[in-house]
Amino acid sequence: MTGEERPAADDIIVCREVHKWFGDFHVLRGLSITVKRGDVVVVFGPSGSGKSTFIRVINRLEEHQRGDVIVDGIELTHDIRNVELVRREVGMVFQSFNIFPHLTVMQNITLAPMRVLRRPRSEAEKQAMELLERVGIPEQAAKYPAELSGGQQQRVAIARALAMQPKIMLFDEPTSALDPEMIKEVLDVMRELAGSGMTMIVVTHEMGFAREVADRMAMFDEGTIIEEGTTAQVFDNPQHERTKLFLSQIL
Amino acid sequence: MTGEERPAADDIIVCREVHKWFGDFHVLRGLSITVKRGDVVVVFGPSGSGKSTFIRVINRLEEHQRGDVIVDGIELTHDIRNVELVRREVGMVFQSFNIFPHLTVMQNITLAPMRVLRRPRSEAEKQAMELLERVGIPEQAAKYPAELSGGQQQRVAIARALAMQPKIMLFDEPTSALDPEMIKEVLDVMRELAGSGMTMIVVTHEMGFAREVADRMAMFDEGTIIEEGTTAQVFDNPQHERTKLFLSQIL
Amino acid sequence: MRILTYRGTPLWRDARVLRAVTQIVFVVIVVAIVVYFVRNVFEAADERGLKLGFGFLEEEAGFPIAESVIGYTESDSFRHAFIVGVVNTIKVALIGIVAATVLGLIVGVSRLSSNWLVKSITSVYVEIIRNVPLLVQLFFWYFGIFLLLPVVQESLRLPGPIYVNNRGVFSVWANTTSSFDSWLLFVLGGVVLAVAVRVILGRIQIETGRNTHPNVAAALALVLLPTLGWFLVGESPLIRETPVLERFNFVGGARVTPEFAALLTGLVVYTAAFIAEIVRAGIQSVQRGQTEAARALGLSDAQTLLSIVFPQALRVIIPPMISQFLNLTKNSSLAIAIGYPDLYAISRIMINQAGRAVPIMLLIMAAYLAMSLTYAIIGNIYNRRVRFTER
Amino acid sequence: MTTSPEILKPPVITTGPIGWIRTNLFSTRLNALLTVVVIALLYFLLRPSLTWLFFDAEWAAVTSNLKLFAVGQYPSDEMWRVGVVVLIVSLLAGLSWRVWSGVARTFARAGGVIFVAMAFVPLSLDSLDVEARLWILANPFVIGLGYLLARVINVPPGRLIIAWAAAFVLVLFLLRGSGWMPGLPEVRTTQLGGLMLTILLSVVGIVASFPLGVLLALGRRSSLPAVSMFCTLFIELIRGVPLITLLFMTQIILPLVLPQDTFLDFIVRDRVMRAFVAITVFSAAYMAENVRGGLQAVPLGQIDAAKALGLNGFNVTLYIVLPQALRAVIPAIVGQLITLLKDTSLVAIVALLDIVGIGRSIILGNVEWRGSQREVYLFLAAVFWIFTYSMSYASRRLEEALGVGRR
Amino acid sequence: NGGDATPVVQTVIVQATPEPVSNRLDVVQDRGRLICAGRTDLAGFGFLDSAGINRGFDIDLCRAIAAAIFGDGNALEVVPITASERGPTIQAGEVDVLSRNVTWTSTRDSQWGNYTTIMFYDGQGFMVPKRLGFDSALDLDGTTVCVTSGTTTELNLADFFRQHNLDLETVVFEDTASVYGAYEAGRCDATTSDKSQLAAIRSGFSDPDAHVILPETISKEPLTPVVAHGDDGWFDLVKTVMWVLINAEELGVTQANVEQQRGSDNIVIRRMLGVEGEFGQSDLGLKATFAVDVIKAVGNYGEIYDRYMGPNGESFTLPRQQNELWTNGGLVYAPPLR
Ligand SMILES: Nc1ncnc2c1ncn2[C@@H]1O[C@H](COP(=O)(O)OP(=O)(O)OP(=O)(O)O)[C@@H](O)[C@H]1O
Ligand SMILES: Nc1ncnc2c1ncn2[C@@H]1O[C@H](COP(=O)(O)OP(=O)(O)OP(=O)(O)O)[C@@H](O)[C@H]1O
Ligand SMILES: [Mg+2]
Ligand SMILES: [Mg+2]
Repeated sequence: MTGEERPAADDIIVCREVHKWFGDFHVLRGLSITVKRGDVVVVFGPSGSGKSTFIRVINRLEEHQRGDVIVDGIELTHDIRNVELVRREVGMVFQSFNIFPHLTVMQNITLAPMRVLRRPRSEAEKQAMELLERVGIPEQAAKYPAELSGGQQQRVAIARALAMQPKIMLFDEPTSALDPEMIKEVLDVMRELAGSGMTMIVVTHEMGFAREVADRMAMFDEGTIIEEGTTAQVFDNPQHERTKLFLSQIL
Repeated sequence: MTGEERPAADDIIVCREVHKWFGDFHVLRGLSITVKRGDVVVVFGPSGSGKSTFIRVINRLEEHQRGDVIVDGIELTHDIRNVELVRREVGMVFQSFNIFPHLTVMQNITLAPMRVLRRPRSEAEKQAMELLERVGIPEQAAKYPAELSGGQQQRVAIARALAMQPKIMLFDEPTSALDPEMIKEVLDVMRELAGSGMTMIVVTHEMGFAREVADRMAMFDEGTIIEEGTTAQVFDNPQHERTKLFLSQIL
Repeated sequence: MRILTYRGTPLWRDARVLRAVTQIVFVVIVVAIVVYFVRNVFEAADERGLKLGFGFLEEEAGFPIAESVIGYTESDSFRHAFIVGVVNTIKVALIGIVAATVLGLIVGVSRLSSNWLVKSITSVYVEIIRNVPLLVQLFFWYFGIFLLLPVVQESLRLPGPIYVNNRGVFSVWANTTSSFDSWLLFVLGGVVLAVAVRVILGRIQIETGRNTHPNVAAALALVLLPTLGWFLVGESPLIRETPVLERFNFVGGARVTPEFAALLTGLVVYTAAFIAEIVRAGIQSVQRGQTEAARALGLSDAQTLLSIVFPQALRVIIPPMISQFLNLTKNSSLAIAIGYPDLYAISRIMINQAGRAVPIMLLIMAAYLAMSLTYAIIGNIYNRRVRFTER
Repeated sequence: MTTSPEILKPPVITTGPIGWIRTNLFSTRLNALLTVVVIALLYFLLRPSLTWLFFDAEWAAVTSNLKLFAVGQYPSDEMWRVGVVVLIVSLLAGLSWRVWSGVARTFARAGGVIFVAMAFVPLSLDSLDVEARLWILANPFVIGLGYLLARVINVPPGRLIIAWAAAFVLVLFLLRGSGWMPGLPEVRTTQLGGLMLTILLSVVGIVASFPLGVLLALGRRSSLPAVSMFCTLFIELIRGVPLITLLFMTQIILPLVLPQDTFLDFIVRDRVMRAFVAITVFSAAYMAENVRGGLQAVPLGQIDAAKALGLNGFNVTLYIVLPQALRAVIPAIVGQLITLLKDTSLVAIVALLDIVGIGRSIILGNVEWRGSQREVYLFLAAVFWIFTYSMSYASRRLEEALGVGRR
Repeated sequence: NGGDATPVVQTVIVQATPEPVSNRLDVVQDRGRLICAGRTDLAGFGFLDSAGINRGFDIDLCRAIAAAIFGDGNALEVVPITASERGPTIQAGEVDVLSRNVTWTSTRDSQWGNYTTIMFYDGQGFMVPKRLGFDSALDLDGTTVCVTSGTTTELNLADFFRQHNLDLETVVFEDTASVYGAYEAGRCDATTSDKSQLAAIRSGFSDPDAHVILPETISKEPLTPVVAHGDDGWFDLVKTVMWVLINAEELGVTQANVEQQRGSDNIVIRRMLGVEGEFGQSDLGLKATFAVDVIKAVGNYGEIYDRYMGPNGESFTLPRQQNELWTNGGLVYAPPLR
């Protein structure tokens, strides 16, 4: 990385001029952002602006084609070992839960620690129970996902991601498939997580949550971040017309 | 029916000690009710209390196993002719519309008059148009159900039932699958129908409608009617704790 | 006011009576037709001097059978000949099912490959094979491929040695000696030990997280014990038997006839195309999000496929797969076109030589129905298990 | 940054031929390896196959017997009837193109192209004489005529379905003729052969098995245990045995089971009809299962609603259940037709002269063609492939069309 | 009620019980054509030409019968059947004549139907590639032999090897062509069949001289048209037509000269052609001159033979040997027509 400034020690995610195309379609158009260790960044913006794609680039569910993505000092390239390393450090929670329906809640959570980290079962299960308590559903451990409500499933998904003890958690609209009561359950868990000092990138339009929890916010539009700043700045003093307009629409 | 009092001339539906089991499960547990000609009876109660089953027993979509059900002087027994007679006198509207998707609106309405009553097509279609006007969608006659909104479909269902010129109309939660605007459309049609003197049994939790239109109300719980009386009585002076509780919850 | 009551219901309007009467009439008609048919058969048989009994099964068959798993000579009974056919059918069906499943899995997964070439070739394979009658394919395999292999004297020699010619594939094989039985004990011991080691070490690995190398240990057990036994039992328990070209043919060793090979190839290639489609649909039925979630958790591609995708796909795949197994078994009756002595082919010879068309037809039907029933039972057991484990 | 960010072209490496090759052939190390292996394999398999196909194969066994493959022993004097039958189908195809477009258009156009190609195929006139070529060449024009006709006069889809049904009956009548019609002498079933027999057996088999299958499916779902048990037993019995044993059964046992010298003799004494019985019964069992799937897809509420209107059981089934069930089942029935078309080849094993039987007879009965096994079987495979692949294409399109369709 | 249905069923059964076909000639005449079971896949005996016409030695025998009855050899429907169906087909009376190279054996005679007249004397032999250097069937110990299933051939083969204590491996096919296909490809060291077929097949090989037919004849295979049991008149008719074919050759009456021969002064010829005298035509229900029609339609026995298997035969060439007329030292012999 000659000629470019090295990321500071507490910059846990650095994206520089990231471009991505789907075929001919230019999704990410020179996107740059730096996330500090322990920060909670809320990402928002109109549909199709590339928020999900951005998040998926960070743990390389998608490849970017130009620019640099450096996660905890590991640059994402075609080196498959780097991809493996990054995926262990980054947990991800999806809009549609993606809980494994053929495994019990307990098996959902212990699968990766046992297979990837080679944790002994007893240890993995102990940790899983702690996590289930943390997300508030210890009594559901033996059930299958189909027996859980949406909110419970999403909490399992969070526990599952946390079981890998990631340094960073990515959330892609974690509550948009949920009913109002359930949204609260899930946001509570995320609030607690943010409080514990986890670095988080959250795509969400729950602005109440953002105002309360986020350190910084980033407004996406047409494949770039058109506005980025502290929560207060963005809410109270947005620089761009687009941001103002968008915020006025969703608040 | 020696030893039992005969129903009065204007009792159009008489149920006496009706029992029904689904396998081992006792759904209707000695239910008795009498409906007078021209009355609008609103039936309500918690889910699973047997409201739908009761309504379906009245036109023998379900068989009861003990007790008497007499509809317009016809006792429902294993006599298939009686079943036929009763079904001609009773129209039914379902929660899920159950419009025939492979037939146009017009064909939906004329099918039964032509096949069961052997009306000539021209006559059946003339009557159908009148009914469509009555329910407010004459312009939809040639369309297929999939092209209609839920409220329009439910109105077609009402017109379809009316085309058989029934003496009694049964409604099983006719509005619970509809969006708010559409609920109004359908309730308006039902209101008009009640005004015209039709005998109606309506399972609904639209209490505004009930208060305005119903003559009597019946509260179901665990397979029997625990409270029955005039609308005013039930609303303003319910006798049972269950009724009070239930009403307070849904109002 | 008039009341139509219960007691007045005449029988012909009572729903219960009507149901009963309808069924009785139905049964009577069915039985009458069957009785009529059977009587016709007896009459016709009488008139034409056909015999309908099964007694002939004990008579000497007299005709040769080209290959048999269980041993057969012309002087054996018709009954034995029939059993030879059944066993031959089961043999080709079982091997065919295993091979077709493996091939079908590979092709099905390949159809979803990100490699365009692999994807297109497997698609072409599936689209061609599924759309051409199996009978035509069998003729092609047998007459167009297997019989056009070199003649015996010019056999292809593969390492082993394995000889390939149009009389089949001849391979080295091992013959047992008197000490074989004792050695077999060692082998069994090795298998038991290996399984035990694999299970125990596997469990330890899961419980403690330490890599205990369960597969390596099991493999060692599997190899060591029989090897030990080999030297302990004294005389070598197996001696190598190499096929040698005698005057007309290879003698000794193991052999696969071209008829069997062609039938098997035809059935496997044909059925695998259908299985591939089932596998593909099954895998596609697993939502993309599942794979992504697994990836995001850091599971490798193989782990994702094995512990996330396959278990979910299997629920969709198994039931239609079982019906493909049944199809394969039934299709093996086309063996008759290319000279493999399966159940149906032998039955037809029996009809000719014994002249008992009716009883033999009944035997054929019974045999196939028994096999279908077996598949149905397996399918039901699987369905029940899935239902229990799902929720 | 007030303006939208620039939209850039993707890097060359990811688009164009290079990008295509990279992403589709060499995206990972495994894929690269696979690509190389597959190319090598293709080279070693395809090269000898293609060499044989284009330089060594002797197609005379096929080209000299085209008439046999097409119609078997159909009398030469009566060949005009086959021509007329094909023309009728072409005309209806043209009409359907205009009325239904979609799948029908694809087929009508493809048909036209194939006919033109056949008419001008560079074979000696001995194999395909001028008269036959003219008959074939008439078809594309008739297809066009049908299309134009439907533009001029309005043909409602319902009528067109009736026309197809009527044509079906007419075609059977034309092909068979009858003893008493001057100009249309009877053609015996044993003279129907080749591709024509293959198609007849499967199409007539599907049509005949349809009502039987519907009855069996309804019976299986009947609330009367005796009826449902019998139907289930029958269906599973038939599905449990190979078609070939059924074919053999009907050839040998049917004449024993049925009475002799009655009106049933047209079955008892006719080998083709007996095979046809086997195919129909076999197909009906599978049809029943398909229809049952459709019946299960009809929501119970539909039946409740119909009963509540006072329709009796028969009318509920006829007007409410069956129309909905059958519509859902159309693609499955096309699928079954495809299977049946392939399965009819088994009649060759009971010595019927369908296209496979003809192929066998040509190879076996004539010393000069015995060396042409491969060519003949490849030809048969190609013929079947064209028919079944195009039908499965149609079935997929139909499925899409019905999936979004509302009726 | 189920009980009282039984009598109804019984009356139905009684009424529907078929009357036996008492007079097949009437049936055939009513129908307007003869139905004959044959085959389409055996060179020389029954095959399809490229116009789709079924032809061959066996088929011409049927044609002769059709000509005798209708004066038209084309009033004939040939139904191809498989070997396994021969018995049931003729037993059921489904066809009028079975002429699909059937070997006459005593069991079949008692079970299948009435065997008319031996029209082709055959015997089972072996064919082997010359390069294997066999001289005798007894050398075949340990060989693989290809054979057709469900035939007497298959049984004879087994008997022969057992009797001589020879080791045998068989490959069995449903149809003869597969047998020879497999043999030619080298799947088997030898093939066995009726010698006529072996010769036929040999002549079709690209190099006929590379194969030899071994001298042993291990069975008698008299090939004979069959009719169903139970109709003597029909049985006689078919036999008589066959005799006409043989006698015609003996008397030198051919397709070409049959019209002239009506004016012959040989009383035997005149009688046969119905010019004078009677040899049972009217008893059989045939025209006095049916023999003329027969010979016009197919020629005499020798002509039929030569058409398919003679020196320039359509299918192959097979010396007549035992199928020569008795007058030439062969076995073909028919009762006199008088
Ligand atoms: N795999 C893909 N192939 C092609 N285009 C894609 C793919 N995934 C996403 N896109 C397109 O890229 C654009 C950005 O998608 P993305 O999902 O990142 O948007 P988003 O901001 O998350 O929107 P939303 O709020 O709707 O989730 C969209 O136009 C989408 O259609
Ligand atoms: N066909 C059936 N077989 C078995 N149980 C049934 C059947 N139909 C209904 N039930 C059971 O009978 C009970 C009463 O059902 P019913 O539909 O009459 O209740 P309901 O009062 O209409 O409730 P809801 O308000 O939910 O519609 C329920 O517990 C239901 O599960
Ligand atoms: Mg998104
Ligand atoms: Mg309800």
